[in-house]
Amino acid sequence: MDENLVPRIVRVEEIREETPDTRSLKLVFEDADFQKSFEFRPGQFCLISVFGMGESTFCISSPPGRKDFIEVSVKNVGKVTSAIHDLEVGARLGFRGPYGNNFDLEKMEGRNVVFVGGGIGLAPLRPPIYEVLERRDRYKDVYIIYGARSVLDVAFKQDLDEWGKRGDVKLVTAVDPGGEDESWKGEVGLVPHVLEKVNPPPDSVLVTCGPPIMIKYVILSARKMGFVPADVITTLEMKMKCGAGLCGRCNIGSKYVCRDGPVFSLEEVESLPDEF
Amino acid sequence: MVSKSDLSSVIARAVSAGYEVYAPGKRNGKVYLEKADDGASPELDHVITVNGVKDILLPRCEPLADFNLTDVSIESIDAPAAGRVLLATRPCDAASLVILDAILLDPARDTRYARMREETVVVTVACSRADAACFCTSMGYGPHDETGSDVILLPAGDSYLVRPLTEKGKAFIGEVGLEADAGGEPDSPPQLTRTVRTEGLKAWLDENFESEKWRDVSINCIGCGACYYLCPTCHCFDITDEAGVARGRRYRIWDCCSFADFTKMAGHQPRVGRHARYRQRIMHKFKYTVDNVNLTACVGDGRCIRHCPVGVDIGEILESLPEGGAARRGGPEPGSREG
Amino acid sequence: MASFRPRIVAFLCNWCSYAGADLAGTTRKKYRADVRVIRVPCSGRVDPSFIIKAFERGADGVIVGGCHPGDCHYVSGNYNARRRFYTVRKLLDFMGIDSERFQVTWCSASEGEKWAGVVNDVTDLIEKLGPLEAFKEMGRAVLSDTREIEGVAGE
Amino acid sequence: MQESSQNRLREEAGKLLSAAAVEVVVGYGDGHGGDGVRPLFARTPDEAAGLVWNDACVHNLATYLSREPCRQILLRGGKVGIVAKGCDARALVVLLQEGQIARESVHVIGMVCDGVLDPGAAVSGGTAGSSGAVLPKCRQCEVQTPPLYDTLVGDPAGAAAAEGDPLEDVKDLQSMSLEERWSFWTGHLARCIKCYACRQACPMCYCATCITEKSEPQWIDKPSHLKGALAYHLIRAMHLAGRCVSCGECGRACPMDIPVDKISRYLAGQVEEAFDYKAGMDPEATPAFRTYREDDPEDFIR
Repeated sequence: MDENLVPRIVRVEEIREETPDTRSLKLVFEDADFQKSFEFRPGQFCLISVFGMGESTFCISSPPGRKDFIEVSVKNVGKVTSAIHDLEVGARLGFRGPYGNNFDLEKMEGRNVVFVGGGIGLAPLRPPIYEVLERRDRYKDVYIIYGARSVLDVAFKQDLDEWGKRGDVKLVTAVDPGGEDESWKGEVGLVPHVLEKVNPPPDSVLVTCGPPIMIKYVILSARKMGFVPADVITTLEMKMKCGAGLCGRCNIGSKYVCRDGPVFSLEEVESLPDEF
Repeated sequence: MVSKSDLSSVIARAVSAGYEVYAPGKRNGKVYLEKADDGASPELDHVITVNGVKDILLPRCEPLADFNLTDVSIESIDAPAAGRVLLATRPCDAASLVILDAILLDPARDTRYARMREETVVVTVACSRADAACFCTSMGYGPHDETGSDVILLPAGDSYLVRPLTEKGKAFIGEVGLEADAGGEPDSPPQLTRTVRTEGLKAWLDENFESEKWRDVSINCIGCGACYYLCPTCHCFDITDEAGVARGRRYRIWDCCSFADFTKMAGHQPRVGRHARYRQRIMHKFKYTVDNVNLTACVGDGRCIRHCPVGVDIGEILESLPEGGAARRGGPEPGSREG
Repeated sequence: MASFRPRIVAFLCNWCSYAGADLAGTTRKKYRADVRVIRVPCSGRVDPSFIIKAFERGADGVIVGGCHPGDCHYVSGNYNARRRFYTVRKLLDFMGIDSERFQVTWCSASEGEKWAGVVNDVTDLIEKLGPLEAFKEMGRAVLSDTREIEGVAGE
Repeated sequence: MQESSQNRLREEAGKLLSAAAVEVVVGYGDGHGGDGVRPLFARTPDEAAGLVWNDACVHNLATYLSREPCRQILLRGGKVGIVAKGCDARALVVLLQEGQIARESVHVIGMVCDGVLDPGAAVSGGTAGSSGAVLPKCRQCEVQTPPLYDTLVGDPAGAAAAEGDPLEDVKDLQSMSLEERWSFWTGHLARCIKCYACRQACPMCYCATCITEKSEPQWIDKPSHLKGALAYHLIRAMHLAGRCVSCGECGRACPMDIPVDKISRYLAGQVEEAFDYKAGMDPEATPAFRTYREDDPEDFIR
């Protein structure tokens, strides 16, 4: 835990509007030495403060290898996030973290990896994707299946473009039925259906994040396709305040999402009581 | 030996030795653990204070940092480092600190609590009296239990036998001019009228997250936080900001699973219904904390029973859940400690 | 306390008092400048929470300006509000806060002069009462913390 | 007297439940090992036999109508039986006026009551109506016979109100100086831990989302420092003005013994004096703050 639960100051270096309600912020610690030494693992999260408004939880979505900045993506849903949406470049925020566990990428080595993301849910998948692509030779086939509600809601377009250009990634993008326009060249369909259509081999590791309802149906599809629960990995979200398993609100059963998660395998999730 | 009437001079000596002293004091007919000035004489005849020791070490409203909103800078507010003594606290309250330590100091470390805790001497006055709500013996403690205390004062007639239990305690009694009593026969501890059987409780909780019983046992609960906030082991908190135009402050404040907004996020509420929130309370105390740190988060102080406005009785509820496993007490087994 | 400049918040009805205050300005009436005006659609819009919040955030006085009885743009907003304002004053008094810190005036769009007079009178009055230490003092957090917090309440 | 009322109560509740006229009867049952009483939810005629009626029946059960499980029963069109003293029935009247319950969805078992004991006062020996041990609200009670009921238990003619001024403790405060009142309240509110027992015990506090939970904007600072506590209690008092039926449950529920009920009882008295309105007496009456008179007090207006 950070000393006294007090954040460090970061500066908003760049703002990228991803979709009408989501923006990504590139953040740099004011303390340049700390920035250089700052490390996080893919899957970990942080707490961002807008001073006087409060703190909110975000996954860190930048490449873990980049030492010069960190990035978070923020959907405008509440008090803190709407304050973040009012910010301009140069604004100063508070940062606490990193917290939580991470995707075990070493364990996935030598296997096919299927990333399934929906909407802003691609944000937590970016660090593991970057890491896997950085060490591409250690993995077999890499699939990235990404869906958004509509063309307008497609986030992280730069990344999708880059991944699409690589010959060693099977990228499939989709929008929900009705969300397409004339320019849309990707799939039209719900993410779980698209996953089934792409039909990656069930001995792959599947890593998914998105809206809870999407995760639920991706899991159903994965089971139907023959994936084993230990190989289906997701990241959970609960209301958090401290980030360190102390404040007592993010537990699902005996597990604290901030400390024991946020990354859980389906096998672990199934052992938890249904309260998330 | 120290006579009961001499405890006020112990307060005075502790104050002049630079300690912040907290002792039971009476207000409007009720006894609270509160800051005692030089010259205060502690209440000793009460059963237990309304507030628990967490009111001091995990304060209900603790400033964390000040913000300057103009140039956006933070000034951290450190937890007070001055030594403090909790004087004449009860054995159950002292035991609650062992549970809080297990939860808040390892593996994650609540640095603020840690600092406060390190600088705190716990001087317990063993109980001469128990009321109908007390059930410490059922949780593995007792009216003369030493768990969590640095010094225990055992009633013997009009005096107390002074038993230092830790190095900290020994140093403290030296500073305030008390002498340790190696021998002496304390008064026999009071008999508790209430026993709460917890055999099989943990096993039942392990299997019964989904049970209709949760609705039954929580039916009277009106969803306030009285039992949570008076409980010496409930430790959940919230972090909240206050801001003016140019300056703001961040606080850590008590929070509790009884309130709907405890787990409510923008657009998602994972814990729906009062029964689910009451279940969290029982599960947290009697299962989750046992799973995580191998302790039951209850010391049987009975505050939740005494102060519930609608008569919710955790003892009855615990017995009504399962049939038949004993509570996991904190600290060394009684009598196993030297001193 | 010679340097005390009261901080007064005024909630003014869009249809009358706000226009009255405007008129006081355009006709260059001289009056005390310690009032911060918040325009509301009707004095009936002023929830007692607004008044309490203003005090809590550092106001030393609060004024509500509404239309004269019978003149409400919405027929009876001011009549309904009057009952609430009466009760707020009683409550403040019962809690030990001087109810004179909360003032109500009926002031029409043509009463620029009256508005200026009310502001001057209320400012004098609040100056005499001094700062509302109530909330400010209380901002110094409980327990061991004795730090000043007036910055949170003020500017 | 109490015993015959208790038998009648059990009988009536039993009848309602066996005829399935109501799904549950919210009443009083024995407390901890027979010591005192606490709310009881009787769902079967057998359970109705456990209902009790005595001078320890302080709780205002009307608060349960807006909470689980009664809320759910009422929402799906079911019917709830509720045991109500006069003051509790006044709360039911307000709930009716405010559209929180439908008249036909509650069966009110009205209890003729000659006062309940103050759980805060020494319980030994005192019986209702005879000493200072009754709650202040029971002094000169005007609603010993509830203003609203479907079944009445007890003899209206036999009830005798306790002597004394129900607002005596409030008047003591009024006679203090402003400064004394300030230090009285700050002394008490310094203890407020914001457990919201006062709010939860209050039958009038039925909002699905309380203003304390609203964060955009943050109307009331969340911390329980004095500033946050005072803002909470002031705003709550205004939310209850003209609605409070002076049942005193907020004060009784407070684990820190803050006499919050004095605030609401004082304002109820002021509302009655100025606007000639007493909450919860008549379901047809227009609530004080939903109407006005042209000649309402206005001497405070500039």
